[in-house]
Amino acid sequence: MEWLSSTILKSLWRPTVNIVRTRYHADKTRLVRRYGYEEKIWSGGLMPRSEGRRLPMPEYRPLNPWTERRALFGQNDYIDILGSGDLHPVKTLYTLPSWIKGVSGHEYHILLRKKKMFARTGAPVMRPTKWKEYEKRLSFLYRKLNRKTKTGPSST
Amino acid sequence: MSLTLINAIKKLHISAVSQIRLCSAVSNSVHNVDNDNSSLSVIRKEWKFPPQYTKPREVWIENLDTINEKKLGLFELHPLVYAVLPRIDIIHRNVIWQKKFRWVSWAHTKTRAEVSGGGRKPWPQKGLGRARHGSIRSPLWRGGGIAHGPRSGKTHFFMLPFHLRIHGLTSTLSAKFAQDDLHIVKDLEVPTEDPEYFVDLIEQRNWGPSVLIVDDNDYAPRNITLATDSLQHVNIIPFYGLNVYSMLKHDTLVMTQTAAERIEEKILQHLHSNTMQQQAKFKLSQV
Amino acid sequence: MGSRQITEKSLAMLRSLPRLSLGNIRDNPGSRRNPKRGRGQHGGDKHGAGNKGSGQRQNYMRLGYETGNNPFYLRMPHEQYYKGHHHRRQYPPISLHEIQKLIDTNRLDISKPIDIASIVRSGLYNFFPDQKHFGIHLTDEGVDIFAAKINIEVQWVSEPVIAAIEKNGGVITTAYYDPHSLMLLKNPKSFFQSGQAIPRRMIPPPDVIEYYTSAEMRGYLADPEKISQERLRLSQKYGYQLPVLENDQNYNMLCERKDPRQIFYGLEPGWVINLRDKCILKPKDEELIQFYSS
Amino acid sequence: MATVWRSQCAFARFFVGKTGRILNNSADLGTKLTPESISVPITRNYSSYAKSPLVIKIKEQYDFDIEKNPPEWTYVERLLPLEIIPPVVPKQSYPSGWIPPKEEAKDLPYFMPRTKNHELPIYLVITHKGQRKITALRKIEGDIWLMNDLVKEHLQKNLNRYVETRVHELGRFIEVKGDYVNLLKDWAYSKGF
Repeated sequence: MEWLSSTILKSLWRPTVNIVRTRYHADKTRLVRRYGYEEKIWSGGLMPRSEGRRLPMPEYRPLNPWTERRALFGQNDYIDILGSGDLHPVKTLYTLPSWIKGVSGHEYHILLRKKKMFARTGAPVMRPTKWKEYEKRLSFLYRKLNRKTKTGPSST
Repeated sequence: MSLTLINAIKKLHISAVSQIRLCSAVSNSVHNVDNDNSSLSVIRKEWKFPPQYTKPREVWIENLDTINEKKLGLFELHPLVYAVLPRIDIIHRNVIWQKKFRWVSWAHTKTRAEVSGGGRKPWPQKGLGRARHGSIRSPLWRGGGIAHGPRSGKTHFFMLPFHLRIHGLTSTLSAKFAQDDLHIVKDLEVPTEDPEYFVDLIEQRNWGPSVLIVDDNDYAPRNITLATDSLQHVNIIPFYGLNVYSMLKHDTLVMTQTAAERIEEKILQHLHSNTMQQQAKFKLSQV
Repeated sequence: MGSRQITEKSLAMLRSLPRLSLGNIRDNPGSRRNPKRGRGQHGGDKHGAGNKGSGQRQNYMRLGYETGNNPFYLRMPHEQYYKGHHHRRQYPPISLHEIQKLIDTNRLDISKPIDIASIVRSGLYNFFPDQKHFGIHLTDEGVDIFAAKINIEVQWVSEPVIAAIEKNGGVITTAYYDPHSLMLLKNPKSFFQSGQAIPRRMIPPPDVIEYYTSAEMRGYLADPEKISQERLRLSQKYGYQLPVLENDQNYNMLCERKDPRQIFYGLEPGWVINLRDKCILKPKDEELIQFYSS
Repeated sequence: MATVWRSQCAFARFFVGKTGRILNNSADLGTKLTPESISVPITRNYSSYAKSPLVIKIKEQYDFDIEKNPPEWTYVERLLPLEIIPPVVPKQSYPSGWIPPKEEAKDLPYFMPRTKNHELPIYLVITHKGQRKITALRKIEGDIWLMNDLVKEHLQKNLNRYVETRVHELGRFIEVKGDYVNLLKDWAYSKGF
């Protein structure tokens, strides 16, 4: 009986074996640097200023579609048809600088035009770096467009 | 668009009617008008360009000086302006043009040539076991220039052909008129300068909340200007400020009788005159 | 089969549809091509660069260059037939038939003398002085049907056209205008608005002086005596009875000519036209009068 | 840099600005206009013409008359552009072959208005390098299908063969395969369009 009970017990229960590994030397002699210093820079999550908390959802602020600018958008666009005939809608784009008003074209076209118009003002003397950059960009674009790209079929 | 329209016609089973009167709010008011308002004016126009085949459209002249609607008379509109085939695609192209022709994108990035520094080779080409680099401002570097970035002053400008713009205006006016969103008023005289009055008026007459009022001159009467000043969705423009975008943005279009006539006159004149100059290709020097 | 009253039907249908607004409009399907370049297995094959060679390598050579060979267009000498064609004077044509149609549809007033200004004003003649257009070439299409009595001034004509006009009792003159005068004739309103004085017309260049002094071509510098002789000769050649100008009720209109230095009918060089105040400024100074006199 | 002179004086101006450079005027004049004759000393370069101040103190060098409502004004009026394309005044005959539209055409169930140039909107559309010729009847109002049937019938009668057509309701046009412009124009004239 004694052996029976012990065999049953043995089959059901086995003592757990904990394998204890010897720790590495480096772990055993780990140096805690700057003991007692609290890190001020957040390195735990996404944003350093959230201090562990999630950022709140931004407040939904729908834009007002009826501000004066939006409500009266395009109010002079048909002035050449409905007006007296001496004003073109392009002339009513008052907010745009003159060198880009009513111009269509890619970067090279627009930069050429801009440079041409600025050349007569004090810009080359007043802003020499900017002026140099225009010239640099223009010469780069000239080489790119004329030597590196195919010309499309002629429009005429 | 044609397919959708044809399909919709099939679905609706609209039978052929030779002449459909598209009056704003025809309903039962005709009878009332005959009874209580003897001063109803029916205006027959002296046409400069008489409508040829299609009959002119009739529209009620309404008032603004009471909250309840009163019919002051009948008025005729030219079918070439207020009853053309509503081409939704042309309206769309007009709106796109209005958005694009003024649009300049000012987004700007610096290229490797414009970012300061970067002239010196950061380390020798060979012998260090590091990748070869010629400039610290190359697009591969942090803080380097941007390759193919947006360059400032990109325009989307183009001019929509002259007659497409006229067609856009007439199409939108016709669509607004067909949907009962175009109202003709005698004048813009309002008894008070209280915005509440105008809110009630819009509510009572079942106008869309947003209203575009078209006057025939630059200076609208004092009361209506003050009443609509605090209402952002009620706007007053002169007749030459009329455009497709505003007409679509505002639900209801309210025109004074003179403004409707001036618009009609201007558009008809362009339809019957030599427009070679306006149709020519847009040149910067012409403006 | 669709509807019979398409405009009415679509407007009626629009009544039952939601309100047209910025949110529910669109262009016709298929009206816009996708500007994006194709990707994936076959969509992104060559992107229009072709197979191998300079196309793919982005090394585009100038037109006609044959990688160092003597190019074809230089291999043999040739005569340049059209050399300088863009410098020559051009006279865009208008036919007598078209003139007659303009008269029939009330676009040309035949009770007044006709010149470039009135023909351009009718709106059906394309005329660009900046593209070397030097005036009107009146062609002979419709010589048989032409039936108007006009006083017309053109820049280039042929003999049958002169005969067709003079047969009806009309008068034709050929006259030279320099490009600047033609600019004014094309758009007189914008010139008047600029507030400048009307300039003088220049005399013709040497190679056309012969044309404009010849009576056969009814040149404006020709001797009037010789012109009347030529009128008679032409009527005999073509076999019609030449109507007598002096007996005509429109004799004054038919005899109206411009001075060789004059650009507009009735307006002398040196005058300034003020369109807004409807007044004309005329110089009184002796020096100016002498300068503008022909 | 070119200096900008603006003045309100008509006769002093035309030798200063653009006109001064025009050959017609600058031939042998200009002796009177020297910088000394203008009393305003020019020291500044202005960025644009519009920003430059008006030069007021110019001695009027030339005498001139101002004539209000002169008899020559009729000559000016006939040069001004037409406001609208003039309507056709009915005449006895039209030698050019132009035919006026008739009133009774408006009673038909279909209608084709004249263009603003008083012509019929019947055109020949040539595509595919001249390989495809299509006659287009545009701007049709009213019953376009009935008109299509009549056009087909008329062409069949005249040509003794079937002719293909295409009706575009929303575009309000009929396209006929082949070049039948003159035939269809005659048909339209006979209907009174």
